[in-house]
Amino acid sequence: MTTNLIDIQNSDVIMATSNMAENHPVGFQWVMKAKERGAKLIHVDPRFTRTSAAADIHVPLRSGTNIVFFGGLMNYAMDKDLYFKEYVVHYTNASFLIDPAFKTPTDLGGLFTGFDEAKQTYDRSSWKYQLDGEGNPKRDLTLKDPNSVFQLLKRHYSRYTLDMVEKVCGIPKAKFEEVAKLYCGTSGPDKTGAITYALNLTQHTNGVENIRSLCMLQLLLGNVGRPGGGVVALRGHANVQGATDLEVLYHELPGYLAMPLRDVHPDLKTYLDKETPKGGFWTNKPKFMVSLLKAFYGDAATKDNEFGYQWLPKRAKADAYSHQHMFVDMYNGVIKGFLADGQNPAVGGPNAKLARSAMQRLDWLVVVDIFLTETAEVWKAPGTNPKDVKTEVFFLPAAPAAEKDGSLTNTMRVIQWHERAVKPPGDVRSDADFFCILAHRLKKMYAGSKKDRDKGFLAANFKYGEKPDEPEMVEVLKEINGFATEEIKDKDGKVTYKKGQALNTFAHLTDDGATASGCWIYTGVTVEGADGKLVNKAASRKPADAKDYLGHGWGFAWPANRRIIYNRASADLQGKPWSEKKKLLWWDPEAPGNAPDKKGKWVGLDVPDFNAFLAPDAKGGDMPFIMRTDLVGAFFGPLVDGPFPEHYEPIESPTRNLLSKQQNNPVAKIWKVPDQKNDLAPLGSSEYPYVITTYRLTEHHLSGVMSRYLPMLAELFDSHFAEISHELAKELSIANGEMITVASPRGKIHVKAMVTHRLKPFVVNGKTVHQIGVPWHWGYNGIEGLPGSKGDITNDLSATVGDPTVYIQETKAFLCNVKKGVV
Amino acid sequence: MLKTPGWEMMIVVYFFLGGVAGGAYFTAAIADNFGGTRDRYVARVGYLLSLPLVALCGLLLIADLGVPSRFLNMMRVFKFWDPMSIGAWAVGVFGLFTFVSSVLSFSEAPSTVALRRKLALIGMLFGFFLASYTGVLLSNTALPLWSQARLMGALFLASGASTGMAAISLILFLTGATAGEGWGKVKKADRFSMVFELIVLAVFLVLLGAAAKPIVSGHFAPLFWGGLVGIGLLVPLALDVLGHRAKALGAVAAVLVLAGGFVLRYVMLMSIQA
Amino acid sequence: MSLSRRDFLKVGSATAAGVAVTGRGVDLAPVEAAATSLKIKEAKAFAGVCPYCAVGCGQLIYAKDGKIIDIEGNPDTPHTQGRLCPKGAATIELSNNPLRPTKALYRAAGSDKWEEKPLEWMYDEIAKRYYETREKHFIEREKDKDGKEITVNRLEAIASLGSACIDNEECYLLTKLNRTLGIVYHEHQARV
Amino acid sequence: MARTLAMFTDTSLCIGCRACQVACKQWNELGMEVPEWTGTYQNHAHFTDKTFRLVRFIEEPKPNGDMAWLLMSDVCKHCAEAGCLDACPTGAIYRTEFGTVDINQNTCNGCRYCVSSCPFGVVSFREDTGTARKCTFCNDRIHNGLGPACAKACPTESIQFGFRDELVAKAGKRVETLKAMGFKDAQLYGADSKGFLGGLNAFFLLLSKPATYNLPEDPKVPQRNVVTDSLLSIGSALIVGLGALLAFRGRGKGDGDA
Repeated sequence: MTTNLIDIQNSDVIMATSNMAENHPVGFQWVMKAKERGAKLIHVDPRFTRTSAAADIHVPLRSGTNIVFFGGLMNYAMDKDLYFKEYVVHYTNASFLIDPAFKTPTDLGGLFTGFDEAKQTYDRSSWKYQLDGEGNPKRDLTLKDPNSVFQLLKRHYSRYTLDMVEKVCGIPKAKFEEVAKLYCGTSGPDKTGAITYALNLTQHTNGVENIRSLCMLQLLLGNVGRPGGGVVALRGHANVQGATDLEVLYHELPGYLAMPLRDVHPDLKTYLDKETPKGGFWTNKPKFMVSLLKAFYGDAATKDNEFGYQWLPKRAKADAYSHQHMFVDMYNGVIKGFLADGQNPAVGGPNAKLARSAMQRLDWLVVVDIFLTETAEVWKAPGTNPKDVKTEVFFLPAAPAAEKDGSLTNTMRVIQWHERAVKPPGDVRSDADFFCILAHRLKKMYAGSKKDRDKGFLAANFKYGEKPDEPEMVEVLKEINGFATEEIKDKDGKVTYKKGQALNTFAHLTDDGATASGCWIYTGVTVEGADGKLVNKAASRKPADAKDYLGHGWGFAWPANRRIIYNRASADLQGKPWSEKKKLLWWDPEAPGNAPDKKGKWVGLDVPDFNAFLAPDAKGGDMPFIMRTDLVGAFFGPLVDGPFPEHYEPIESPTRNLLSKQQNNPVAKIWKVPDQKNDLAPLGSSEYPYVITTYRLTEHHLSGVMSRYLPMLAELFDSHFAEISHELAKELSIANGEMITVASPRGKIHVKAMVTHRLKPFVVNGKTVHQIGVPWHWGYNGIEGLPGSKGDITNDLSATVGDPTVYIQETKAFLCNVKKGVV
Repeated sequence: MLKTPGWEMMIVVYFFLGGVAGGAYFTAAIADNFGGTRDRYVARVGYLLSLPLVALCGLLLIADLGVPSRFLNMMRVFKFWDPMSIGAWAVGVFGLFTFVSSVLSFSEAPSTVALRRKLALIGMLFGFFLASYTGVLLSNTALPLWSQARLMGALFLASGASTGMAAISLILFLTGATAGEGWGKVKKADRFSMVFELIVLAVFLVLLGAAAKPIVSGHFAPLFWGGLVGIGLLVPLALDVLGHRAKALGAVAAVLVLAGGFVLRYVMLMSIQA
Repeated sequence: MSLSRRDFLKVGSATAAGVAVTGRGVDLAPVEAAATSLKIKEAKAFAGVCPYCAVGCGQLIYAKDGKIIDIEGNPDTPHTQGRLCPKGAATIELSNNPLRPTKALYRAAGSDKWEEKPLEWMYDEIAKRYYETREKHFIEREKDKDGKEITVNRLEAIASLGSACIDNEECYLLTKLNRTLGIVYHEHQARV
Repeated sequence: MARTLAMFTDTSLCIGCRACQVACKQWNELGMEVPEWTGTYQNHAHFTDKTFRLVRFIEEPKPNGDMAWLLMSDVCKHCAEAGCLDACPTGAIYRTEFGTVDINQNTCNGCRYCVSSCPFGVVSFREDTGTARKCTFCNDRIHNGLGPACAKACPTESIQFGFRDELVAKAGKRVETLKAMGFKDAQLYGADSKGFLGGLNAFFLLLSKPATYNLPEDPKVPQRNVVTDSLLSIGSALIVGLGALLAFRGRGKGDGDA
């Protein structure tokens, strides 16, 4: 997230689009504190949840129509002149001029310029700025030019009217207007608003555009980089942030560096040329990439062998290897062996039935987890005869956090160290131990191999500390942080780093192999103290106080312990806070500069996410968005499915798209899977008439591995259930607590019906649309003597379809049928 | 949502026997002190009957606690406004009186007789207490019906008297000791108690009004009206009148009264706990 | 670590035996109060982080004789103030839980049961599977879109999934292991 | 007697997360129980011998179609005039120097009189120990300078722990604020020490009338009628006694005479 949970208390209006009270209760205390101060809470959610219960306004909207909602708000803000003009003009690309050839869906019936019907992709050559002589983007600070981003944006969202919002989202006009007035009121110097999101926005075939649309709204109202503002991304796992930073992801390398593509990145030079932008902080990318290669391959990585670049695997194409690709390819026999470490795809992933069938076709499966998950026992799945499953399964019991040292990065980018309180019991080992042990066994087997392809692996070090098979976690963190691979001297020949010394900042990384860093954004988390000992800042535990409400002494936030990123935007062009009420960072012309003869420095309540000594009047001194090539926030941001978010209906939808003739995201990913494993319900299907959304509960965790096996949590719900409205229950004469069958073209589940007033049917384009909600925590394993700890797998209903940019599935909005009883 | 204590059969029996014991002893005490010498037998029967019954009461009370030794915890404190606390003490004290009285009842030595009579007058008070405190205990909980029943103690006492007397008369009949005028006196006293019990019951219901629902309607109603009011009070009264000369009928009446007394405790306890 | 000062409330005379005011009535025997000794008093407190959602609540893990006896919030944590949600409050059952397997298990092809196996055996067998699969299916060179053969050093036959539930250091080691082996199916929960 | 401690549960801040319920269970090692279908998220339907903190979920659709989901973390009220304490025949239920009510498991004899004497249905009988159980106000924690486990865990400070006088003052202000914000039914429950049961040491701020939350409007001390009931019993004793006396007096004519 751009901000920090603590800072939410400074918001004037919080718009929760996620179910924050239920999924992040402890973070929600800051929302409650803001409310006690008089702030308003708006909750946008198809269901009335525990968050709605705490909200001033609950806005039920039909799942999958978020872009219409945010588009409607942007339209309202621009139409009523409620946007933060100065911020928008100077801190965003609103004033930039776009290639006249570029056209939006307003003109092209739901498509952007350059759609290739045959290839189902966009030719994006016209999605670009007009450049001046020096190759800099042309700007019109009056925002009047019809080709300016602002005018295009205005025209694009002019179709997202109050009526359209009511028709598509099912939000009564009056209610939407109330919300629009309230939230657009956070524009300007004196007020700020924060928007929270989670998987309610991401799990769609236009997930990325959903997020963009709320970011754009925040830019429009000047709510990014300012106290009480920001985009509050609420992540679901203890370390989903860290696992992403360290890129346990197919498409990138640690620190958000692209994973090489065969056809684009044949060698390191081409890679760096293609991947390094002309402007912004990413111009340092070569230093990050080379340092990463040094961290991987150590001394074997040299200038002459492209620092081992060729040892890295190259992807055959961009459209491959993601989670959903994985299980389709597994089902098709491409994948023979599979390691499931702390993840339970038999329950947790989309189209879980396909995932289970796919795993049952493996030669071997290794599961590392705390409990015997449904994945480990996939050969025991209902309707499976173990004899037919020829997969060898290896289960290794894993240790929970309390039984090992290590660090976790929370949703605020704060890296926090946890200590091992007790030794794991019996043969339980940490995941780290396993990875290193496996590496060492493989090294033995590959020892002496002359093959080029094995050299990289043989060069990679997996020994941290004295005991090879029991790695010292601090040593690993030091490698992630980065260290000098040789003595480093400054220009005066003074030694700045001795060989092996931890680096203090990513500013010191080099592209000549003198530094190694496993993840550049983490640099600074471990530094060498005055006594020459390693200081682990992730383990620092200084409470916050009146002088430092953001608690910089607690853990270490990447990058460089900045708690609110883009915080230069909290000051105006001249570097003064927009208002006294909303001060965070400002330019102090009297403060000592970065040289004895220089003066002036950015100071305030946070570490500047900016060059601390770059004066507001210097070049780029008034451009806060340093991670972007053009240093400004982007309204116009070319993704594979368009530079502006445009509404398309979910792949399975009860209604036609009222905004254009383009029903679905034209470039959405829909997998073809054999054996009817991924059938889809047609538009307005009579067989599957109801919208279904899946969700989580406070008392359970994800696929339930860390809750269904814990009596204290598992006993809090009687059984798996589906929430349905009284209206639908009446139509189908279903009583509260009665067993029902929920079916989709992929599968069906049997659950208890929880009939509630918290769900209401929507009126979409004049037609009543019922929506049901089903939590997805249950599976076929659990606690004996606690029947409710087991239940059918909700994800058996969802489909293998994905967002075109990140391939995330669409589990928040699809179609189902509901029948009384077990049928 | 209030919780019921789960006092079931064991306690029902305890409440019932406590009533019989108390009733029998006080009847004996009256007979001993105010009756003629020919009523001595009635007195002895009363004393000898109350002894095993109160002993049984103690056992039931202890058994209901699960761990017998826990009964001693009750002896750690004496809370004179707490029916449960003094009740526990009373069972013990009354037990002693029944024992002594029983022993003394075998002697006719004037001195002993004098002592026995005096003791009985004191023990009688505990007898009354044992018969009625169980009602007061119920009427001082937070539960509906019980907490609204101001006359629960009075009702249990009346029932204790009638059942105690019925028990004595039954033994007289079984031991063929109905020739003496004792039989008639007991019967007379019993009739009086029953009539009184009927009156108390009527007032009890009137005072309860709607709160009486659990006993006067619902599936406990037949037992209440039929078992207690009918078979337990009206029928025996009728029989006594008819059976003016046929003592067998009187004995049958006694049995019915005892049954009625049991039904009363059963209905009161179970109707809101079942 | 001592009990947090923020936790501490001066509650006056905290005597072990509560004064027994047993309502109306006299108390024949002195009524000793219920246990007032604190089970975590002799325990050592370790700094923990809640392993559930990504708020990352600071925890205090109280351990005694190699056993965790209590886990509660760390009041010093700036963004949580020592609060926990039900999952965080139940963390102790991740460690102290009879359902938790403490032996490595192997299930043979087509078998309907688990077999307990020594760790050494498991590690050797798993390494063997990795080795054999890699040797059999490794793609060293491949033609690019223009038909030019280039080095790709890719292994598609082994996939790796997870995890957002393991530590940063572990994520890094896993990434390093998978990537240096050539594995490209390399994913975790962030994708779903 | 030390200064009275209290828990103030402000339902206007409750998000129904049930952290209190689990934290209580964890600290007091209460053990697993099989849940029941209550039609909503609530479990269990009532306090049990293994659930001392219970979060109630009450759906209240408003006339205008809007929803209100009243969430409340319920607990033993630690009444100033406690029915359970008065009822206890062994002195196992006692009042601590902090004003809280606790049950000494060593001296409880399992008679269950307290169970039937709680106006809130809090006290529960535990079969395996054969004793009465209820919230102890984390007696071990408060005697060691710690707050109750539930109050410590509560993410939104809906459960506050402190000195009663201070909390009551705070609660009063909170009600005013809420009323000003338009919660016209906002009210305190059990805060007034001159009110019912002499005030509750675990008192509440409610957003609707007590009945909505399953709470009695005006709970009473069960033992209030002992005297009346006893006198009535004595009265009837005199009457039956008189009856018997008349029957036996002197050589009264009996059926025996032929």
